[in-house]
Amino acid sequence: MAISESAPAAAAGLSQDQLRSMYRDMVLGRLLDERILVLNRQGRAPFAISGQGHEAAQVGVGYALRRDYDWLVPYYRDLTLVLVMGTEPRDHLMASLGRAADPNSGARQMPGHYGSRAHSIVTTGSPVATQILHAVGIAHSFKYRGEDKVVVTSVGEGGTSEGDWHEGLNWAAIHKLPVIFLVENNAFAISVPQSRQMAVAHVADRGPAYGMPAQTVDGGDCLAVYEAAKVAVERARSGGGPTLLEAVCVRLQSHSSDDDQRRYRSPDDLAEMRRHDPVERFRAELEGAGVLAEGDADSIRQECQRVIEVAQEEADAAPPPSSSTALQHVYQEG
Amino acid sequence: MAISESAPAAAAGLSQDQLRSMYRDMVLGRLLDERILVLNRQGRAPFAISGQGHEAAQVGVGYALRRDYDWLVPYYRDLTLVLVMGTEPRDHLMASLGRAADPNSGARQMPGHYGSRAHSIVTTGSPVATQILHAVGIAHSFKYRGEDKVVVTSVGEGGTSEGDWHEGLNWAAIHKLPVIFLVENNAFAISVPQSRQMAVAHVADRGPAYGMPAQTVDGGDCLAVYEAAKVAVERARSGGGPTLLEAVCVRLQSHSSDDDQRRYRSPDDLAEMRRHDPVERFRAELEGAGVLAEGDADSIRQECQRVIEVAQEEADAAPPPSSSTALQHVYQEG
Amino acid sequence: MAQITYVEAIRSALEQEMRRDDRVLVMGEDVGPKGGVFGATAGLFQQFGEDRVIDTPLAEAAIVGVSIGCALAGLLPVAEIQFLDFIPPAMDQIINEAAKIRYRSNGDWGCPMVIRAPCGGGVHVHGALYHSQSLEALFAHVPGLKVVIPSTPTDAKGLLLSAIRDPDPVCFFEHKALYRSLKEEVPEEEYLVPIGQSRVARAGADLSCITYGATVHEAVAAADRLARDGIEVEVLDLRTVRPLDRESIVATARKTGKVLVCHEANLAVGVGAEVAAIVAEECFQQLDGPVMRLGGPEVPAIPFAESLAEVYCLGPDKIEAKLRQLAAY
Amino acid sequence: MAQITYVEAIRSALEQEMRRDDRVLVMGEDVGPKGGVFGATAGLFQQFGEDRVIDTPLAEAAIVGVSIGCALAGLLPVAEIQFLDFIPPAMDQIINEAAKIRYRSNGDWGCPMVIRAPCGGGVHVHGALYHSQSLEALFAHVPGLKVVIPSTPTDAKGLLLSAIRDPDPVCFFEHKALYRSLKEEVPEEEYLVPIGQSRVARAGADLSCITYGATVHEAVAAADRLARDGIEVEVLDLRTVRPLDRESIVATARKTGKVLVCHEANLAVGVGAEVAAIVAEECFQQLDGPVMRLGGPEVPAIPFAESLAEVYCLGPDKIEAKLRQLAAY
Ligand SMILES: Cc1ncc(C[n+]2csc(CCOP(=O)(O)OP(=O)(O)O)c2C)c(N)n1
Ligand SMILES: Cc1ncc(C[n+]2csc(CCOP(=O)(O)OP(=O)(O)O)c2C)c(N)n1
Ligand SMILES: [Mg+2]
Ligand SMILES: [Mg+2]
Repeated sequence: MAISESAPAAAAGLSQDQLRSMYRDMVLGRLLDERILVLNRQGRAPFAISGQGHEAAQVGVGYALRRDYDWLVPYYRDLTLVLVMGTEPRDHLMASLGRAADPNSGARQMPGHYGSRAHSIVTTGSPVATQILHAVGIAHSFKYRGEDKVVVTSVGEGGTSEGDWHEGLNWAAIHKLPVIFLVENNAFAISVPQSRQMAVAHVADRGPAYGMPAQTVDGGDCLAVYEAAKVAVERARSGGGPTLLEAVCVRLQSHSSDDDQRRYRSPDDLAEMRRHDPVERFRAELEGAGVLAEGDADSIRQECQRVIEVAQEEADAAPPPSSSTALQHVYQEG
Repeated sequence: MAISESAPAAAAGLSQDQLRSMYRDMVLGRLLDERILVLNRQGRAPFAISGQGHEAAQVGVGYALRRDYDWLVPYYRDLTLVLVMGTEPRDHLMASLGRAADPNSGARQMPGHYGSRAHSIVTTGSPVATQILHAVGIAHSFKYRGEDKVVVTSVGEGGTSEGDWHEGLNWAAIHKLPVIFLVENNAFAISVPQSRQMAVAHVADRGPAYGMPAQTVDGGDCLAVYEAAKVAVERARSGGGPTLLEAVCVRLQSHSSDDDQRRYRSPDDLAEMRRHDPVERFRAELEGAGVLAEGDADSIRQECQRVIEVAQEEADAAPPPSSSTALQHVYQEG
Repeated sequence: MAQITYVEAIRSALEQEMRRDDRVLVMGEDVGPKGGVFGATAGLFQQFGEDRVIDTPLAEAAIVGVSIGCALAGLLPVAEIQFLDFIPPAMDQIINEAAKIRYRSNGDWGCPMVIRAPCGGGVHVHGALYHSQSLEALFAHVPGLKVVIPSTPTDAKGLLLSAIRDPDPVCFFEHKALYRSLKEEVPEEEYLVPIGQSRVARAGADLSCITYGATVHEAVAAADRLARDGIEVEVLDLRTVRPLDRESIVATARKTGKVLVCHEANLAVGVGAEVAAIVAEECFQQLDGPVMRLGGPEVPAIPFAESLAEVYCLGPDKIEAKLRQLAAY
Repeated sequence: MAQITYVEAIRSALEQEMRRDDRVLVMGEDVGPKGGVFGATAGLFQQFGEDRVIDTPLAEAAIVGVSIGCALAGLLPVAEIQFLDFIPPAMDQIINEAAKIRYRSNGDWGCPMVIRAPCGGGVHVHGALYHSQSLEALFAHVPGLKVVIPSTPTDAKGLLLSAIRDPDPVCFFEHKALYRSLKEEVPEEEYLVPIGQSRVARAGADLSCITYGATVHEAVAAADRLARDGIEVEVLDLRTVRPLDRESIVATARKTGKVLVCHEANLAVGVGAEVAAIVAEECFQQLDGPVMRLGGPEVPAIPFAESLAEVYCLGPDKIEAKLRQLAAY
């Protein structure tokens, strides 16, 4: 789906304000991601994992959800998505710098392990694909209580090789649960290309195995993802059961700050991929459609940069967790 | 596939002798199975698990393999299949009675846990679906060494819900390994009906998820299974990769001697199922086609009964394992 | 008060708590119309319906993982793993997820759930290698979990009620040999047995035998035999193997000065090693003899044939012999 | 002899054994063109090709389960689990399958395979809760497995060669902090360090410190500090935590009469508990003080922030303090 020039705002039922807001969130996610990588290169953040290239998919899905109502069980590339769901740049800078005020984990986990009860973002660990089953249980609870909430859980295409993924999709389909399985397919699991991960062209080819509607969508096309996610959310909310939604993304950065993708990807491959920057693409699209006027993109960028500056100042000044808290919260206290 | 009356032997490229032999193995499996249940009811065998209703599928698959060449990684219902692969009724009666001479495990495991290096039947434990991955590794080894051997592994439809199953099929498809995944679908995992196990009608619906050829076949039709298995074996042997073969079976007995299926299945369901006894069906088919003459079925039955009598006499007389062996074979000795 | 068995006590705890609190769900393989392979959920499906008593696919990681999700979303799931031997596929969900959720979220999230599983074997259980294991050590090692192993019908009910109301994940392991082998007067009304508190199963001043689960009864039988010779053995039933009741362990060890720790599980790096290590560290000055242990030998699990199984299993004879050895020290 | 690091020693063992025996395969996530996330398989893909150095799908149960199949069919697989923290999904394949194959088949089948995994963390490793765990206790409890944790480049190579040639499944855990932090002269030619034999990392007559893995170096550092005050600590590097070198444990304990056991893993029901229990049982008459233990506290794993991580980790200071406490006893 692209915005037709004549009626851009009407496309997908989104207002011009909403479209600009979507673009703004993409830019915020991108700039924050870049900032975190800088902190890592400066030696201040010991570890960073980037979601660059996944922003359009994440904004598309996030805007299809009801914020502070629907739930998210994310994975480590979902910086932009957890921003859309209500977290702040400050939260993530606190995490990167290992500050006590990191709301995800109080600096107990590496950055990129999102979680916020306040925003219905479920705490996540590192083992790939375990979260799939949690989302199924959450969806089960919604159905049990007769709530019309929806839960989205995301994972990379690599994670679909794990047994947990299979067990989760199967269960959700049997019980027609209100859950959306988002697969952000960037064609690599660290260095392992898709061809060594599966013998099918699309993860969505696996939907019919569970009797589950499935769709592959261009993850660089924000509005296409939004449309597909809306259909899935509507299906889930109205009792129609789960959906497998595959968004084909690019991984613009290396797997993490501990990786260098030039060691296993060709320069041509990397150059080709860079031509698919989703943030640039959305900007061009919105400008072409007149949703963004001249200078709008720049001022959005500046506004986001300012937010990040302020957040970083706060994070810089914030203290690390006190050693005295290290033994807390193993079991419920008090 | 059914045998046409005019040319029964030619059907499936099987000689009349082979067809009789197939029937004989089915009868042997059935009678041995019945004998084991009797031993259990007499209180002599503490545990028994029955394969009644699965015999046609097992004979069909077994005859598509090269005995003492191809490998089998079976599951607990495969009594008839392991007989086809070369084990003897005596072996299984030794296991049922917990004799030292049980070649599967030296009476360390419950009966029904088949294994025989001599016959390339891989040792099996109880956790459902773990064996799938072993078969994939075995197939990997065949391919690695350039051997044209094939491995079959079997599991119930219930086992396909386990993560190991998913991980195994995915891996085999990626590497086009010479393995056949036989699913003996009897519609129940103990008491849980298929509708609570998966949201698809056929396990074979899952083949495309892995990019794997898949087929559902009537597991009560011995020759149809044989045909399908032959195609799969030929594909595997010639480098064409794995196949998912689903044989729809009936579970004529309760899950095990510890279960009573009348507690969760209706009398109608049970009665309807009993009309699908595969041994009876094959006898009728072969008699109709003139492959079995009058009296043949009876004399085959008597011959099998004699084999079982002799085996039981041996097993009755055999000693239990000596206590002194209990601590052996934890690690390689000597 | 009615005389009920251990499995009836489990069933009654589940039923009472489900009636009291509609956040409580039961899920597992065959827990529905069949009522579980040991009958622990018998009748619950008929009483509470398929929304609360869920026959799951054959997938242990899913049983635990989906239960975690339910717990995160405010329900109180009681997951049944059909045999403890089949819990390893769910290990990642248990030790990397359930056990770490509170800590990793700095207390933002919690994971109140119970994982029930029948454990243990023995010469008359015939479960063999894969239907007899006692794997509690794997969980007792893991901070974030609680691990409960009741030895009587009364404790089974009271501890299960405590487990369901506990705000953190509780592993609740039930010895198969106890399910129907002993009856006891058990209060019909609800009552809680606190997690983390041991129980003196038999008082005595000469030796301590620290144990749990089905072995408690074997230890008491052995102790009764020593009593005929005037040797009084105190049998401590741990009831909870994580967190251990350190105080009571130390108290009995200091009192008697001679400790035997025993359990059915494999000895090496087992719960008994932890108990022995605590005693060795905290009671050095009071010990009158080496801390002894008795447990499963160095084989993977209990074999099928009785002649082999009895080599593995303890039983009163072996415990008695060891206690006499310690008494004579 | 060249000065090489621990990770180079691992790599060199793999390469030599693959050259020597074409049944040896390597499989795991990112072990191919990338050469593993820590470089332990660097260059092997280029040298031996994709049939012997297999980039697997992201599926740990499969990595172990397929390796078991390879072992059953006559190959000698070396499976890499990317971080020990991610081994739990493979637990069923390891403890219910690999560990039991020989026993359950009465010796008819065997399962020669190695499972390699980087373990451990610490204030400068920054792996946090899920890239720092020391889970060896879970495997050390299980008969049928061998569990090796080398502390030096020399041992890493010699033990890995032994592990690959061992007829039974070997868990081989490599501490991340050691990978590049120390260099040593390591023989270029092949040599075997036997599994199951400990090593005296530092001789001494006053106290024993029994440990393994990266903690060995911290213990030696602590011991050196005590030596300045004339207290000589014997540091025993276990090298193998299953089977334990019982004889050497007992020997050092009897010699010094005072034992501290320490490891980075969580303390409760850990390997240290087993060592302490052995000492308590077998050296009662020679002990001059309580058997002490030092290990990971009651939290699920090592946190990210340094201020929190240092509460978890040992380090020479904490070991020194505990040794002095024991010395003063
Ligand atoms: C169970 C488990 N195994 C291995 C890892 C190490 N690991 C972290 S991310 C990753 C690759 C994931 O690839 P994919 O699912 O495609 O997601 P992407 O990173 O490409 O977004 C691996 C192997 C892990 N975190 N968990
Ligand atoms: C991992 C694991 N979980 C549970 C069990 C207990 N169990 C044994 S057989 C079985 C049902 C298997 O059903 P299916 O796979 O359909 O095979 P069938 O028995 O119907 O042939 C269950 C739940 C087990 N053996 N292993
Ligand atoms: Mg990916
Ligand atoms: Mg079935």
